Order: sequence, then C-alpha cells, then structure tokens
Amino acid sequence: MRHTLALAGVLALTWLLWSGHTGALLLGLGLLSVAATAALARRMGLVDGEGVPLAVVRPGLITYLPWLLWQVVLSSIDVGRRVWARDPGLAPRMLHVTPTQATLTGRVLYANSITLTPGTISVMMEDDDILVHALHAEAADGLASGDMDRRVTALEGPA
Amino acid sequence: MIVEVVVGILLGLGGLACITGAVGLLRFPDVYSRMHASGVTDTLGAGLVVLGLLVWAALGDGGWATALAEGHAEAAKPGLLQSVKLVSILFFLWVSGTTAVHALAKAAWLDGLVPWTRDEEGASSTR
Amino acid sequence: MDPGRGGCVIDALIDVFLLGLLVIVAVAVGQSRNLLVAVMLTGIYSLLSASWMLVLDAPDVAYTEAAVGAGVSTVLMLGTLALTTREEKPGPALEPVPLVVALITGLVLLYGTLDMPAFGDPASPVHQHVAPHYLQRSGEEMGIQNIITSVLASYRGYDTLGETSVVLTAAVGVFALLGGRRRRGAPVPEAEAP
Amino acid sequence: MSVFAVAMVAVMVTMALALVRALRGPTIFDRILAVNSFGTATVLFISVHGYLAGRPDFLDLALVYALMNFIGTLAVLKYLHAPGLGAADLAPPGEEGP
Repeated sequence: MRHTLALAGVLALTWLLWSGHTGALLLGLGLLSVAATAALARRMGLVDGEGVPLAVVRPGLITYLPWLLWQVVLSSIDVGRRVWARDPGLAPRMLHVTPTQATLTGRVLYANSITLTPGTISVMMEDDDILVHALHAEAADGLASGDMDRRVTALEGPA
Repeated sequence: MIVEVVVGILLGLGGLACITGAVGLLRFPDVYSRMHASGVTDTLGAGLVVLGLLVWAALGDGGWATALAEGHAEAAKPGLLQSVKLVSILFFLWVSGTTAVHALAKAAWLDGLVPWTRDEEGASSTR
Repeated sequence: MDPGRGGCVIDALIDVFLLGLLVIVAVAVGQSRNLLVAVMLTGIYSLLSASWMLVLDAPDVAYTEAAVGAGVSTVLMLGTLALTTREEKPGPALEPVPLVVALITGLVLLYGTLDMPAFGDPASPVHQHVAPHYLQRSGEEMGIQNIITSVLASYRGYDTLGETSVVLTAAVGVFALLGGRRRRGAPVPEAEAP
Repeated sequence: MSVFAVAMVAVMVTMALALVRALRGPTIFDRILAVNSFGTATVLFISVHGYLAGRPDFLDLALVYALMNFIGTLAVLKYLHAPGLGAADLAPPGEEGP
C-alpha cells in the first residue's frame, strides 16, 4: 500500500507539473487518470520495491549525487580528450568488481553509477560480481580502488 | 547580456560535448568502446545543453526568476513549467540512457561479441 | 515576436538538413537487405520526421509520430520480423515499369502542390471556414484547453468513433488470425536469459 | 537568437555523425547504439528548437521522445535475445506464473 500511495503521489505531482492546469474539470480528469493508472499498475503486479524503488530515496543521496555528477564530468572530459587525441590511448579490458553492498538496491545503484560514468560500463551483474568493460587502464584502476563502492555502501549503510 | 554569455558558453560547451561523443562513436574501434563515447553525448552533452536552456528559462527574456523578482507570479508560470520539463527530460535521458547502454552491453556480451583489445589490433575486423 | 520565421540562415539550414537526412535514410532503408537494419533505420526516419513536423509548427502530428512511429511501430515491425526472417529475399534488380509509374506519380503530386496556398498563409481556405469558430469558442464550449482534442473528441466525435471501431476491428482480426496459432504452437518460452 | 543557433548546429552535426555510424554498422549493436545516440540528439534538437523559434511550449515532445527512444532500444534488444517478441504477452494470463 505504501508503494501504491507513493506511485500515485508521484503520478499526481507529474501530472500537475507537466500540465500546469488548475481548472476543476481537468483536475478531476487528471485525478481519475492517476487513480486508474495506479490501480492498473497494482493489478499488473508492478507495484513493489522494484517498480517503485522507495529504498533508493535516502538522505545520503544529497552528498552522493553531487559527487557522482562530478565524477561523470571528470570522466566525460577524459573520454572526450581521447576522442580528439591523435592516439586515443585506448586499452579496453574487462574486469570483475565485487560490490560490498548488502541490498540488491544498493548493488543496482552501484552498477548504474559505473555505467553512468563514461569510461566504465557494467556489462553483467551476478549476485556479488559485476563484470565491467573499462575503456583504458586508468578507468579500470579508478574503479578497482573501490572509492565509488565505498560511497554507495556508506549510502545504504545506516537504515 | 551577461545571461546570454553564460547561456552561450553552456550551450557551446554542451554542443562541443555532443559532437565529441558522436566523433568518438565514429572513431573508436568496437561497439563497447563506442558506448563510452556515446556516454559523453548522453551525460555531459545533454547535461550542459539542458542546463543552458534552464538558465535561459529562469533568467532570459521573460524568464521565471526575472518575472518573480518583479512580482508577476502569473507571468512566471510558463517558465517554471518549462524548467520542470527540462529537468524531467534530463532525468529521463540520464536514467534511461544508462539502462539502455547497460542492456546493450549485456546483449552484445551474451551474443558473444568479443571486445576489441589493444594487442590484437591487427586482427580486429570491426572498423 | 516570432524570431523563428523570416528567412533566417539557421532556418534554411535546419530545413535542408532534416530533408536531406530524410532522403538519405529513406534510400538506405530501401537499400538494406537486412530487415532488422531497416527497422533500426526506420526508427531514425521517424525521429527525423517528427522533428520536421515540429519545425513545420505541427506539434500534434509530431506527438503522434513520436508515440506511434518511435514506440509502437518499432515494436510492431519487430513482432513481424519475429514471425518472418531477418533477411530479405533477393528480388529483381530494377523493375522499369514501377519506377516509371512512381516517377510520374511523384511529378503529378509535385505539380499539384503548385496550386496549394503558401505555407502558413492565413488567407488560405482552410483557415476561413469553421476553423475560426473552433479556435475562438472551443474553450468555453468544451472546457478543454487543447483545441485539437476537442475537435477530435467532440466536434468530430462520430468520425473519431468510426475510426476507432475500424482500428479495433483490425486489431481483433489480427489477433484472431495470429493469436490462436501462436498459443497452440511451441510452449510459451519462459524468459530464459534475464 | 544566435546563442541557440550555435547549439542547434552542434546538435545537427551530432545527428549526422550518429547517422553515419548507423549506416556503417558493422554489427547490429553498433546500429542500435547509433540509433540511441541519434535519439538523444533528437531530444536535444527539439528542446533547443523550441527556444530558437521562440515557442518553448513543445518541450513535451522532447519528453515523449526521451521515453520512447528508451522503449524502442529495449524492444530491439529484447527481440535479439528472445525473437518471439510478445509471445509471453499473447499467452493467456494463467500460464505465466506469478
């Protein structure tokens, strides 16, 4: 029920912010569509911890997201430099990293963070093993140092 | 005037990042490395361009922040709605781009596509 | 007020760019023997044509193109590929008669456009008849802010109802033809590789 | 607005380059990646064009595309690995398990 309510809330907020209408008729129609969508999603079995990932929303995101954003900028610039360089210096390699997060949500967040930063892409994800394609040695080393892993673990740590 | 300069810099850098990603898409040796290049377009390029548009929507001609500062709440509404949509666009581009690239890498890997590596440069046929 | 109009260089550039790419993609789709590649290229074609509709100030058509062209029709074409093969069977190299027919038809259509009113001409007949009424009064008559919606769903309600029943009939027919056979065939594969 | 024109040209160059990759392949994954990149560029094209033409009300369209592009990419990938696309959807609800 918590998830259904959260879904309905997000849907209603989206409806309101994307349309900007405040007339009674349109608000009523909007409410109707929100209710219908939430009910249908619930009936289809989409409303659970995976479909509505409430577990991702944590106070730690406030510090983690800016850090991740900065990493994305840094690695984008690095990849961009290689694109224009006469010799890109590519040495692609596959490597395995072992996530230390306890929950599945945490591991998915970690794998997605890996993919979001250019230079590393998570290819396969098993239970406690992520197969990563790294564009060059530095990207692989940066990932192997486990800095991002520690940050995501710290993010999920205190419940 | 200063707003236009800032917007111009953001849009220019964003455009440069977009082109960079696309050039990498052409130059890099195999599909896995090209994914990294397209990541530059998807993250930095899209981010900077949308950021530039956001600044314009807030502070440009008839932007919402300007309108609010002058006390025209009603005039600020379209700009605010645009900003919300721009943020949503960026959010979806980042979230869905990441997921799509991961799905693509996984599909290619499961399909048995071997990544290009430096030592088999001569043998690489993907170019 | 409308800096996008008025023969700016950038406007001409956008027009030439979009139309040029549309032609290139269309030729490439025709050339491709691999049908999966053709489907991918039609995806690009749809993206381009939606942008083109937007540039022509027809956002409603662009929405439809975005929702149908990029989303549903890709899936439908892939579904079709799943029922057939990925490679096109080689046909005859060049058929002169269809080529001539297509060329003549194209020329006649081009000739026909010469009689059309200029792009965006407010004095053209379509803007004189009932359109002003809809534009000015639909807000108070329907209470819906999107005029296209009120035209489709109310002023032209019976027409839309007819269209919808045609689409429904077609869908039911397709399901009746294809659905039953699929179900009786091989057991439904569980999603193996997750 | 010359500011937006610059971004517009950059986005168009991006689209053209992505199209070249889509035409050249060589693997199907290259083409899917190129289409995905092209889609991102189109979303930016539509967003910037709204501001260039002074009518930024059509951002919804970019929003629709940002979502549709993703669905299209996933549909193609799903087809590649389970060519019976939609087989599970056609099955009666009872057969699918929980």
